[in-house]
Amino acid sequence: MNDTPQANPDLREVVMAARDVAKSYGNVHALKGVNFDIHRGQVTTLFGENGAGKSTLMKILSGVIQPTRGQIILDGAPISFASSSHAQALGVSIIHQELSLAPNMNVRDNIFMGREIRTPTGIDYAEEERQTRLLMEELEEDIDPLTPVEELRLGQQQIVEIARALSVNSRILIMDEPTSALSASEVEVLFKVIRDLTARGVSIVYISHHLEEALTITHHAVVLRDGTMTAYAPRDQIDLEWIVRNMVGENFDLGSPPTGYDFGAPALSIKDLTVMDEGGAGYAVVDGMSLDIQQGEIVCIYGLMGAGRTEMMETVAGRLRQAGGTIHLHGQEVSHLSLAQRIEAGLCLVPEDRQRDGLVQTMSVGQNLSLASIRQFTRGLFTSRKDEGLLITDTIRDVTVKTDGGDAAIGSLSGGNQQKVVIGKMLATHPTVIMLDEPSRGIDIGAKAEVFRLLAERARSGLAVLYSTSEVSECLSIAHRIIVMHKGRISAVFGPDATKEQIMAASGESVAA
Amino acid sequence: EGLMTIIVNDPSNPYWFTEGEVAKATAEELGYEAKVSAHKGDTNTESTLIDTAITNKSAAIILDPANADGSIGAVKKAIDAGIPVFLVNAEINESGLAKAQLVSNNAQGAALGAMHWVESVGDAGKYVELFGAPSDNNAQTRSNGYETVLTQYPDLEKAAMEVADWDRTKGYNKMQSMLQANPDVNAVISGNDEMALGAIAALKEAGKLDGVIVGGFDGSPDAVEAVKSGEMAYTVLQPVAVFSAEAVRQADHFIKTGELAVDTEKQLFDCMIIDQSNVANYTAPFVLSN
Amino acid sequence: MSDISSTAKTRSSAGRGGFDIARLLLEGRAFFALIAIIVIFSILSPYYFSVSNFLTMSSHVAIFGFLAIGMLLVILNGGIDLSVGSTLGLCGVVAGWLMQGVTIEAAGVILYPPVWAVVVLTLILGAAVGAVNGVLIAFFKVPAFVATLGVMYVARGIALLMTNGLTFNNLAGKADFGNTGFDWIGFNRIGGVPIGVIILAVLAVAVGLMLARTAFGRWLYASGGNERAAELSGVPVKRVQIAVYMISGACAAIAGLVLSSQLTSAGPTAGTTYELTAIAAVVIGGAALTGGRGTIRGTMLGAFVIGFLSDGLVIIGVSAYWQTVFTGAVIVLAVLLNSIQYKAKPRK
Amino acid sequence: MSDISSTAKTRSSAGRGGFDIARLLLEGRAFFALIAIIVIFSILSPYYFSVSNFLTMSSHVAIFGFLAIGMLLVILNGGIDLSVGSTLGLCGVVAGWLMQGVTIEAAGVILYPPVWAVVVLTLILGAAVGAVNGVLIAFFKVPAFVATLGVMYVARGIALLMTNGLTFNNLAGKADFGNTGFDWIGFNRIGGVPIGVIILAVLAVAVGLMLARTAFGRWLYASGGNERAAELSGVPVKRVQIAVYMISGACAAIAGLVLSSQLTSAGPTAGTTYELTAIAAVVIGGAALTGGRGTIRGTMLGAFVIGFLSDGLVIIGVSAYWQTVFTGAVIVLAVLLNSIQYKAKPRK
Ligand SMILES: Nc1ncnc2c1ncn2[C@@H]1O[C@H](COP(=O)(O)OP(=O)(O)OP(=O)(O)O)[C@@H](O)[C@H]1O
Ligand SMILES: Nc1ncnc2c1ncn2[C@@H]1O[C@H](COP(=O)(O)OP(=O)(O)OP(=O)(O)O)[C@@H](O)[C@H]1O
Ligand SMILES: [Mg+2]
Ligand SMILES: [Mg+2]
Repeated sequence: MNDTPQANPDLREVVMAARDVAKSYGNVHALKGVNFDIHRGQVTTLFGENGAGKSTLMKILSGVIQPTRGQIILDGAPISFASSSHAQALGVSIIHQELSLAPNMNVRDNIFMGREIRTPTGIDYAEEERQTRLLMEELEEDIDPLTPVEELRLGQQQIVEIARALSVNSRILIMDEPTSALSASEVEVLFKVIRDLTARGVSIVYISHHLEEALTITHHAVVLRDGTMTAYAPRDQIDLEWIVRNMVGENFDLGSPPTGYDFGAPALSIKDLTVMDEGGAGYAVVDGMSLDIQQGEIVCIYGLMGAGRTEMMETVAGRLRQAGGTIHLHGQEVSHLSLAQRIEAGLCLVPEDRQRDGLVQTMSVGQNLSLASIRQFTRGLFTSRKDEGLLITDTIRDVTVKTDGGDAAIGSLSGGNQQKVVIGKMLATHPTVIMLDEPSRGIDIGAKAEVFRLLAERARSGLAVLYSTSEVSECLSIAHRIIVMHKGRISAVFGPDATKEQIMAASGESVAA
Repeated sequence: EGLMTIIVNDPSNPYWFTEGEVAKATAEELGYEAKVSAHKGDTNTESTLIDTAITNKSAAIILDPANADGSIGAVKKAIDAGIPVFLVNAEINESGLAKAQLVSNNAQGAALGAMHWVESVGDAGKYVELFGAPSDNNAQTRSNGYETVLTQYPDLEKAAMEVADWDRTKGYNKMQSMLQANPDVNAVISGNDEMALGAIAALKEAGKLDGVIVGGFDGSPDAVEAVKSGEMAYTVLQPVAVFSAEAVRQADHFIKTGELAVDTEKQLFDCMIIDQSNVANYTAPFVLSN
Repeated sequence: MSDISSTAKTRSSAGRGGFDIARLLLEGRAFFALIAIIVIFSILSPYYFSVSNFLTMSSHVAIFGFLAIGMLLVILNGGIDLSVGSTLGLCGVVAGWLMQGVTIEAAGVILYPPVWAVVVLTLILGAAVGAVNGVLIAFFKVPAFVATLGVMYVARGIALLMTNGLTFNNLAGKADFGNTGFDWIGFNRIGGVPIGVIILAVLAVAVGLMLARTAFGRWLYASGGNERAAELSGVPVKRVQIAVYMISGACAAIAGLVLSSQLTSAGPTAGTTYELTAIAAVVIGGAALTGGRGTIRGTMLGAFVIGFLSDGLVIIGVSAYWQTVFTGAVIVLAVLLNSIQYKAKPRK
Repeated sequence: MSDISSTAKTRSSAGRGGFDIARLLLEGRAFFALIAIIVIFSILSPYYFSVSNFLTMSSHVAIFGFLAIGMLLVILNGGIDLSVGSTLGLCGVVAGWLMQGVTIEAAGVILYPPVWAVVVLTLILGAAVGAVNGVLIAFFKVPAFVATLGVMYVARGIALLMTNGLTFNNLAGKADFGNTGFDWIGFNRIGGVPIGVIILAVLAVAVGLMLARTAFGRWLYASGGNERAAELSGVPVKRVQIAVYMISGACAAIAGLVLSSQLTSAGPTAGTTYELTAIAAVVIGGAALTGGRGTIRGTMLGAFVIGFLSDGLVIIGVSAYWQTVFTGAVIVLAVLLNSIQYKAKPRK
């Protein structure tokens, strides 16, 4: 694949490097003196648990934040970036982990935001639009440049974010979890683009929690742990097991379906559920779907983006209105109940987009965790601080949130830990049926295993679990049953012994690789 | 007969409300259609209202000007459009524009009030004054009138003066604050009734109303009530009902004959005292019948 | 992107139990502003620093304090309520109208409701005006600024129409009709403290408890911080929103009752522009207009800062124009201090 | 206006070129409201429907229109500017003061600046007041509502202090001093159209072009939509913010100049509460107070809806109290229509 020397990389190959870079937020030492090299025309992947400091390092390398200590070296000379646009001017651009688009503007204007193509008579919209179209073609995405970004689904927004970074023509492109919302085929396209870029001499830094996926394109692997670099190796010396061992210290797998008990009575029965498109375009995003889940059963829904999984779950949870069909929870019709009443009845949803739907940024970690279960610690008129504290510490332990405690601001957690807070919040309501929409988005392999283990354990005591995922390997872990959705309908049902190929074929995905 | 446009200051104050209502009633009595609108002290709104009066092809405009200087332009505009303007209640600082300016004699009223006030207070004491909105000429006129009389009594000590913008709540708050600094005041003289009523409430709250003389200005129904109940010593009645009716009659005369009923442009209407002795004659808002 | 948002600020404020220096300093700042005001005016005027003056000033603060408490809840919930001043005026007028006796045509009698009934009816009216705001905002998705702006005009117009611009004057009631006692709120004192101030203190403590210790309080903060997330966590977001505006309306009604009791009269223009003062008090008290952040303690401090400042300016005899300038400058300065504090924190 | 602008609401608005019904209806709504107002009042009064009345009403609209244009930019940028009314007053007063002649003590002369200099100085003053807002907001992170509220008080106080509450009267200038011509703006007409209306049209087109065609326009929408994203993309967010408030201040100065020229006098209380009308115009015109959404066309329609409504009410002789009620109701109704439209839209 390449011939990079392993121990002491050839300095001529290094276009950019971090030397002893450290970053502290008050008492939190996000980075504790890291050395990091970026090689010309190659992909360097950064692995690490949630909160290891990956995003922090990338923000430093792209001028978004300044390090508290250490040096950045660009083309052999030390440099200090004043801002992200300064870094961009010097050829370093970044795709942020969290989307940074202006929802009110269209795709074209987002891509050229801050870098408008100007002519004496104003902006050259035609040229901008032409370039946007080219980018979309390159990314094989059918998005009109004039569509407002807020009308795109998450994955498409991520594509826009990628297109924006590509449009800069940088020498160094940093991608912080660019694929967390992308489908397998979109990831394939992205990888093709990455290969083109590296062939042209562009250096890529790549971060992903999809380890296998990342291994297919990387040239170098770097592992961060607790703000220090714990391992480095070129591609030919590593495998999945090496990464996982260096990341979390031991080997993990995502578990297997819990066995040794019988499923109980039907917990959730969905019959002929139909949901119309909210835009009033008149098509059904969920189209007469029926599904039964028993107590103790774990069901996975696989599907491409736009298959309607989110709509289905949000409807069952009570957020969207159903156009037809019935929903029974433990034999009781719940269609007429409000969202709050359904939670009370034991049915809850962990939403897909944690920033928008999951977290209250103005509240602490603890208050977020206890938000959905206030009744549990309300005694008479008032809440009991003691009981609330207990609930919070228990939940933090159960879902292994890495935090200084319940009082920490939610914004100080790393992305993955924030995701765990969202899951923990709903588990704390003691549901009998839990739906998780892409629960593994952005969380590390260890945490993923942890979450799945937790779900499997709760299932054993009767919890019915329905989760969606866009990664086939996650389907093949703890699920007793795998359902594939396609255009609002169930297109296939598999047992735990299905193969990846079967599942992907049923989803309508072209099986690549 | 045509439309008579009546523009008053702010009908949320009973004084101007009466001004508008009396003018309207008189105009309708004389066979005109009458429309009352209000500029609330804003010269821009006033100018807008004049424009609409022109649009409506009014036969005459009865205007309570918003500002002695600021309303001149608006009056000019109406004159240029060929509509006679009769000013009531307040003056503008330019003569020869309006057909007539009918105002109560604020200086006379203030002097009258101050003299009556001295009668009640005696020629020694410590008092505070509540001052109206400084953007209104009448505030200064009245204050000057008080000043002229009261400075003749060297033993009357003016402990403080506060601007309370003609407003009752402000009068209340400012009176309370002044009482803090001057707990021993024994008289209050106020630029209008609203502020005086605020002061009375403040004095009541402090338990000091007994023995403190409060004098008002305007002759509003509320003040008359207070005079009746003995809380306010007196109020100076502005003959607003008289001059606003008179303005309409003069306008009517001018429309019908093309001549002015009264030659002098500035016509002053004397104010009257309302106190315990004649309060029973107060038959309608701002009307003292004899 | 915004995950990290500005939240770091609250890091310390959640500190339950233990002694927390950052928090002390943070809230101390508004407190120091108040101390500064008291010290400066005490030096400038011999009359400022006295128990009786403080009590008088506090009873002036009370009117704004009621409005500010309601406003705080609305702002915490991510909204704004421009209609409180008008609601105050309308409620005062209706209370005055009820005290004058209600003529029932059909029966040919005049009904004189007792004072407690007047108080209850007025509070219901205030809450009803708030409910209109709440429904417009929660169900019809009219932005709070606009809905309450419209209601502000409409309520003021109705108050004017009801009274024809006149002021209801005789609120003391008549012993014959058994409806005396209305002026008790405005005139009496318990242990030397004006009733208005006592009501304010009770209300502040009650709302403080509600915010800190009840599910409703938590819901209010949550839906102010992130409405969608709150909804998905089972918070009845719309009901909370409506309730919040109803409470704000009821607070305005209380203010209207206390004010007209103090003045023993009720005019339709009472409370004009008071909404701005109430908002200023809330913001000086450290609440964020974006919702989710703020405390009752801060709001009370904010109200006292504004009230003690403006009364102080009157007592030392600063001209009305300078009072305007100072008020504006202090509002900005007080909030500026907040921002400087925030700036020193780790960047978002 | 620009494609982004009113925008996103209509998926179909992306349809480039072709005739776009959804968009037409959307913008039509404010337009229909205006048509409805014109039709109703034309039926009720024989004088309403005439060219001369429309021109008169338009010149009334102009004052609010200037403020609304500045306000639109501020609101697009995610802020709000409560100080425009005061800035209008202050600028008018300063223009008046300059027209009276400036006494220079040292030289012992009175300087009569020519009218163009007065206009330029006044615009600079307006922009400077805006810059104060902008700096407080962009650099000191004071929330826009509070910063502009404070500046509102301070500017009003200064205007009052400058004039002692009095009004400058003689703005026509004197031929001897070579400073005549100030009343040209307010009194003259070009082709029958008042100068104020022409200035408004020119300004609206210029700002419209700026929003649609310049990088500054894009930046403004971008930082209103997602400030952090804009900053990360290299948009000079702070500079844009300051510029926006400066433009708003300058617009208020234009309004002050036109107004005092129309009235040939300048009073320190001019423009009180006009900020609310300006905000209402912007919101009726479909802009979102959360920023990033709105068009100049909508704002102009909003200003005309308000202006034509209030003039119409006066022409048919509705009482002042009812005018207040109607104004509030129309503001809410107009925005209600917008919201109903939004509700049917796809979730963001
Ligand atoms: N603004 C901040 N204030 C305080 N602590 C912070 C802040 N930003 C990050 N941290 C802390 O720094 C550490 C590293 O965070 P970072 O976002 O770099 O993690 P990451 O490796 O990208 O994790 P993930 O895979 O979950 O995205 C975490 O412990 C986080 O809590
Ligand atoms: N038949 C269709 N025609 C056009 N657009 C569709 C159709 N079905 C779905 N969509 C669009 O796709 C969106 C659904 O995407 P969404 O991401 O919510 O689905 P999902 O199955 O939950 O995907 P994922 O969870 O994997 O992101 C809808 O908002 C809708 O606009
Ligand atoms: Mg990260
Ligand atoms: Mg989904």
